[in-house]
Amino acid sequence: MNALNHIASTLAANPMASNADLNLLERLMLSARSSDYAATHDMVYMVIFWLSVAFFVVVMGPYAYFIVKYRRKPGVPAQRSVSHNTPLELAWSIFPLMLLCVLFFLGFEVFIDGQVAPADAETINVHAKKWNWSLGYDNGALPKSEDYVNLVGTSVPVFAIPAGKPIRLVLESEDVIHSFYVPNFRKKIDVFPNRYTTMWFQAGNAGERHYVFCAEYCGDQHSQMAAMLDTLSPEDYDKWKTDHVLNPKDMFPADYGAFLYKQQGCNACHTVDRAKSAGTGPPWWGIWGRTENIEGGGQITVDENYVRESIYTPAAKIVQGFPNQMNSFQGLIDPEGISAIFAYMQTLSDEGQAKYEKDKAAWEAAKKAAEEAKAAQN
Amino acid sequence: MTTATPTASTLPYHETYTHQEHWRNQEDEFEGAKLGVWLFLTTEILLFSGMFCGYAILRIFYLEHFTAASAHYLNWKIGAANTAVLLISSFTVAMSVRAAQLNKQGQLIINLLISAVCGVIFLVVKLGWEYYPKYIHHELPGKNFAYADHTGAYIANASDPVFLAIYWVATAIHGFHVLVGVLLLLWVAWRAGKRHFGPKHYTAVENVGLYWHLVDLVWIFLFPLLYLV
Amino acid sequence: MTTIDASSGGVGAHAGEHHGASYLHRKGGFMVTVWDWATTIDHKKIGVMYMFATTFMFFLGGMFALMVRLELFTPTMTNDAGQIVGQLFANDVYNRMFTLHGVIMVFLFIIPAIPAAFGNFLLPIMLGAKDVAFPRLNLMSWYIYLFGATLAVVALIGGGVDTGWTFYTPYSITGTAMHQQVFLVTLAAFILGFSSIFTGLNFVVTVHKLRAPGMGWFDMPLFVWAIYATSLIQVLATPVLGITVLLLAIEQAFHIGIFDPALGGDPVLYQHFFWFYSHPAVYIMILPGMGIMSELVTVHARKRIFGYKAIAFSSLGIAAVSFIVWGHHLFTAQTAMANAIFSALTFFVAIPSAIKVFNWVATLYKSSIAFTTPMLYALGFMFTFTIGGVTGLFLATIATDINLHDTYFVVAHFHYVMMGGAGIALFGGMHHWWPKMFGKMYNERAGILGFFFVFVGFNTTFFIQFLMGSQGMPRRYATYIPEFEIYHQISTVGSWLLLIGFLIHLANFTHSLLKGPKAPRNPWGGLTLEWTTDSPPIEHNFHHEPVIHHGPYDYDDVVPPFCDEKDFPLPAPLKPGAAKH
Amino acid sequence: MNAHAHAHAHAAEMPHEDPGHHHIASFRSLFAVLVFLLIMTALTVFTAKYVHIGEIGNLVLALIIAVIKASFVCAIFMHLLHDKLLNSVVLLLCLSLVVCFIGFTAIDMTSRGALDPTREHFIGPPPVAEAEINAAIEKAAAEHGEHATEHAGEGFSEEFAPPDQPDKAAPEQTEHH
Repeated sequence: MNALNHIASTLAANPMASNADLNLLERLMLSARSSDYAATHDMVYMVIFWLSVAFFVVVMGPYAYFIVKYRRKPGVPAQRSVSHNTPLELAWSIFPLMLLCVLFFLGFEVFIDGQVAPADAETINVHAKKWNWSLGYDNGALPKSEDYVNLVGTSVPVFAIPAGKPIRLVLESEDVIHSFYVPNFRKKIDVFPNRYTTMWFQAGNAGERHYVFCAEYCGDQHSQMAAMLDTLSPEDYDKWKTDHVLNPKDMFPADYGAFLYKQQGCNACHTVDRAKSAGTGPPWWGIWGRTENIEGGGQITVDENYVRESIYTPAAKIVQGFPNQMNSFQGLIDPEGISAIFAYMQTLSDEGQAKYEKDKAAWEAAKKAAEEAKAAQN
Repeated sequence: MTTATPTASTLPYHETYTHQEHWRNQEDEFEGAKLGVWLFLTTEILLFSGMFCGYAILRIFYLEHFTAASAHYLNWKIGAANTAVLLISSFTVAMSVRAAQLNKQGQLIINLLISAVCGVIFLVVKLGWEYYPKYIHHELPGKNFAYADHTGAYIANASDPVFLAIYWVATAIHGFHVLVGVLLLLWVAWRAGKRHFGPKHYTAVENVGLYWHLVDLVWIFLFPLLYLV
Repeated sequence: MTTIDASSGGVGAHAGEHHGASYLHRKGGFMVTVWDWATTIDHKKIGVMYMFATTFMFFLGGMFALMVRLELFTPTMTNDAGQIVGQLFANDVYNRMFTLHGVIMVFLFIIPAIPAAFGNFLLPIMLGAKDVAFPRLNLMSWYIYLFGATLAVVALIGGGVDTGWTFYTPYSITGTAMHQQVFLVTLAAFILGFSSIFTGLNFVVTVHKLRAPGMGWFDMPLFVWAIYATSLIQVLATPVLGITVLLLAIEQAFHIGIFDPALGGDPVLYQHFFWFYSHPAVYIMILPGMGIMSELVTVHARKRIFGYKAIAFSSLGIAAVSFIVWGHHLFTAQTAMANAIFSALTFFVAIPSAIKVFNWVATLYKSSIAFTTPMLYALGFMFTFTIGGVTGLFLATIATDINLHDTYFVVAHFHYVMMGGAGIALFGGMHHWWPKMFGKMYNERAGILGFFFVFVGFNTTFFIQFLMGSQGMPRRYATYIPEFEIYHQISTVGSWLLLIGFLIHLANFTHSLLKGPKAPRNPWGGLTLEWTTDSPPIEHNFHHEPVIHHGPYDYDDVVPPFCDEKDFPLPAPLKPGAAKH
Repeated sequence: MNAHAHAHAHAAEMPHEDPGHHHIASFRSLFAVLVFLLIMTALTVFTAKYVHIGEIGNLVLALIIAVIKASFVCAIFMHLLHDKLLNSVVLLLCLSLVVCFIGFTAIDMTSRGALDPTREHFIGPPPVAEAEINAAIEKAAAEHGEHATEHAGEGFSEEFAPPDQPDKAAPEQTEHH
């Protein structure tokens, strides 16, 4: 039996979340169950499943029997039989209808109490942008660079959520329709550019990590638009929120640039690996100072002005061979962020890496010295 | 005054017309053609239902803005005049069907021509007095909306381009259907001139008449919804 | 009274000398034949032209499906060196492929295939008429279809579209989707809509006005009932697609703000417009398949259909209910009130389909089943369509649909109903009426071999997707998390089996066209009117106007035309006092 | 439907007689309908301009008058009264679908805020666009001073990002480029 269990668990999606309490059949069909709503949903799912199996057997049983019994034998005619039987026909119309009404009320009832968030739920604003999710906590906490996980060909942010406390999401999109889908919570809601939508969930036990997918087709990197939710105990969650409040002042510019590279979703299209693998946008390795020829003729060298212009109005100059798909980051990255991105870009070459180590070390030393001086003062 | 029995060659076309060979008789063919046209009219009604649904939903979003926009941008007098023109043309088309049934060839052609002329008047009034001035003042839908009322009496609100979008698209599609109706009426009038239609055979007059009445029906709904309310 | 005379040739009559030439008879050299076919108003020629065109479109759309499945064989991952591996096509190319797979299969194959190809060919003959009500309009809708199809292919060559076959705004009208051929494809959909409307209109008038004398509404074959219900939906639903696509094209060209949220419109409004047509459209796809099913089951089981009126009225029932349930495509976009209403109404759609399946299974009771290729397809249809219907329950209940919406569960459900339903019924119908349409038999063993490949391949490809979908694998993904790799690999292998099955059928039919043996006039012993005329039928279908003497499925009392008593024995006649059923 | 032969086999071909008695509308009835329609048009204009019973009230009143006018056109001008019932059934089927289409869509659109008020909040153009429109108006008024005939259509800025915070009232200033 445990062989079957083993196969089922390898087949189960998202092994990072425990699906201990799922039986074998559920493990084959459903991903991990990580909230009370998910439990009620699975109950409805299994009711429909067993109803379907029963319906299938009721129909396919006689079907198989008739096929075997009434095979055509040469010279033997088909026997006469009744060609319509009103009571039977009424029965197999009314009875399924009653079953379906039960299904409707079951499904609707579970759906409705999954719709309205409890009053004490903490609100998080979800901002969907072409091809990345960003959760806005009330104190502006953001995942750090090292909180990004390598998944589906890009690096994906990991956000924190408290275990056992209801969370109410208020979702809005910046460009097209997306859809915030967490399989482990069995919840999904579309995200629109012209009106807010809401969804709430209450994560079960701490320590699990849940996928977040985009379920409404939204263009090129639709499959790369994922995120992860880390369930922390309420205390860890508060601690996570406080120490993830970034202020760029005390970060080394190139590191802040690297953080913005991931947080603003540049990683979805611009790769930074040494092999310059293809992406929707030009690869950034060795980009600083490179001359690129522009769509429609002309050449530019990559410098501060070109990068700033491409961030605010990407369609102005497009590098040849790349589609004009970049959204404007107008109002999303402040000038300090822009200069941090310049610093990060400059580190993306062999000599750049060497210079980055040297400068970083110097900056660290200077910072430590400044702190000792301040400590010594008071 | 009995004349020699008219030989087949001298009889007008509508007397000698026989139904197409895959039909069983004349009556079936006439009824079949009418049913076909009625089905086509339902597709036209459903086409315009898309416009009415768009109007209804966007009106739900911007209730008062639409009333203000309609009062400001549209001149109901022109709308009322156009409605009257279309109603009269509907009447003359019904008269032309009656004339065909009573074999009054003269009346048939006159009525068809009056209807076609009314259709043309409708189009001219729409293009001249409504579309062109709006085009000049940039009261266009969506992005190319740049209206600026010099007298400052009317503060445009953000949903005006949406109202104008519904106005322009609905009346343009309706105008196109009026144009097609006028061409059909002229085609039927030309055939009537060649004595194609008579009590035994007036299918084309009947069906073009039905199409024209539908165009009038749609305008009966468009006029109050866009111009008045 | 068991007179068999169907007044055209009769049993064993002078079969050799038939004064009319078959409709396939070439009237002259190559150019004359081409001109004859290009300007024909004969419903049979138009039906055959539609069949070849839609089969070509099926293989074109299928080729895209295979490429989509190939790309999904391996997930795209960044290896430790930071390089992206496992990507056959760039995301953008993948998006175009699944969009074109959708557009071609929906607008160019499955909506026109059964109604236009088989409906055009068989409806007039089954009604005993010489042709459809408006033959010239029929030819015009063929050319409209051709024009729309070329527009779609031109858009495809020009780079194709990456918005999904649903063209949801605002993605389809902003960003890079703008200058790709979205305008061209929406125009093609607009034009193809008219071809569908005119075909439906033609059939409704034909059924009302051109039935043979003596053929009441309940003497018509059930295939005609299904085509009648389909034509009603085509006439009443397609115009809304026309206005939706027209508004989308205008929205693109002039940026008016009806659907574009940035200019004040609302994308959910577009979804309502689109699905008001597209849900009835999925019933345009399945109803003709059900019509073919009723014919196949009765002829090859040689048994009167069980519950004729139930099946006839359930076709109309499906047509009626199909117009008020479109909201179940918007469960995650709508408000709770609309969800409740649409979920409740959606359950009413399940009843007529269930009734049909019960009646087909009941028809097999005390029958005599011959396992010919068409019958195998009919039995396969019952299996796959039951699974398709049953999984629809998961998607009609709101709670489960919120989890399953836009996942591979939905992909599996609609492939089970469209491919496993209409597709398999179409191949069964092709084999069933091939001798009648072309006068040539196909090779039975090759047909059965092809069936097994198709059936096994289909179930491997799509059943595994149910499991993947309910575990949360979203739809339209170019890559996926590694946990789903095994599922995708099984599904891709299944798609190769499907390909082999279709190639076997293609070879079987081409061989039969070129060197197939001459087909008898009634190879399966059917009782409907198309089996009373020659195969291939003569220009005007019948030598003399057929008069109806027996119902379409009276196998207990009538020996089928052109068949002798030995092969088709009749059961013992009723004892005088027995109850008349 | 069962096996016995159909006793009442129709005669193969109905004798070729007058193609059925088609109803011919009298001049008086047609003219009366025309006059009635013109009066109703005048009525609807009058009620719209002078009778104020609220937004919805006026809308419903105008629709009722339009439906009355439409039914007269259908019944008499389009001979539906004297035609086969099938044509009327086709028309009613179509109208019921139109009502279904608009009705169900309206149900979704009007019940947006029912369960959760945030879903009612409309991020769309109203709050932001007003600033653009007023800016365009001042600019146009200024240019009007120098009798500029043609002014470039800059009523709307190219794209306006929705405000970041749901409750931030002041519209965000987007630079014009």
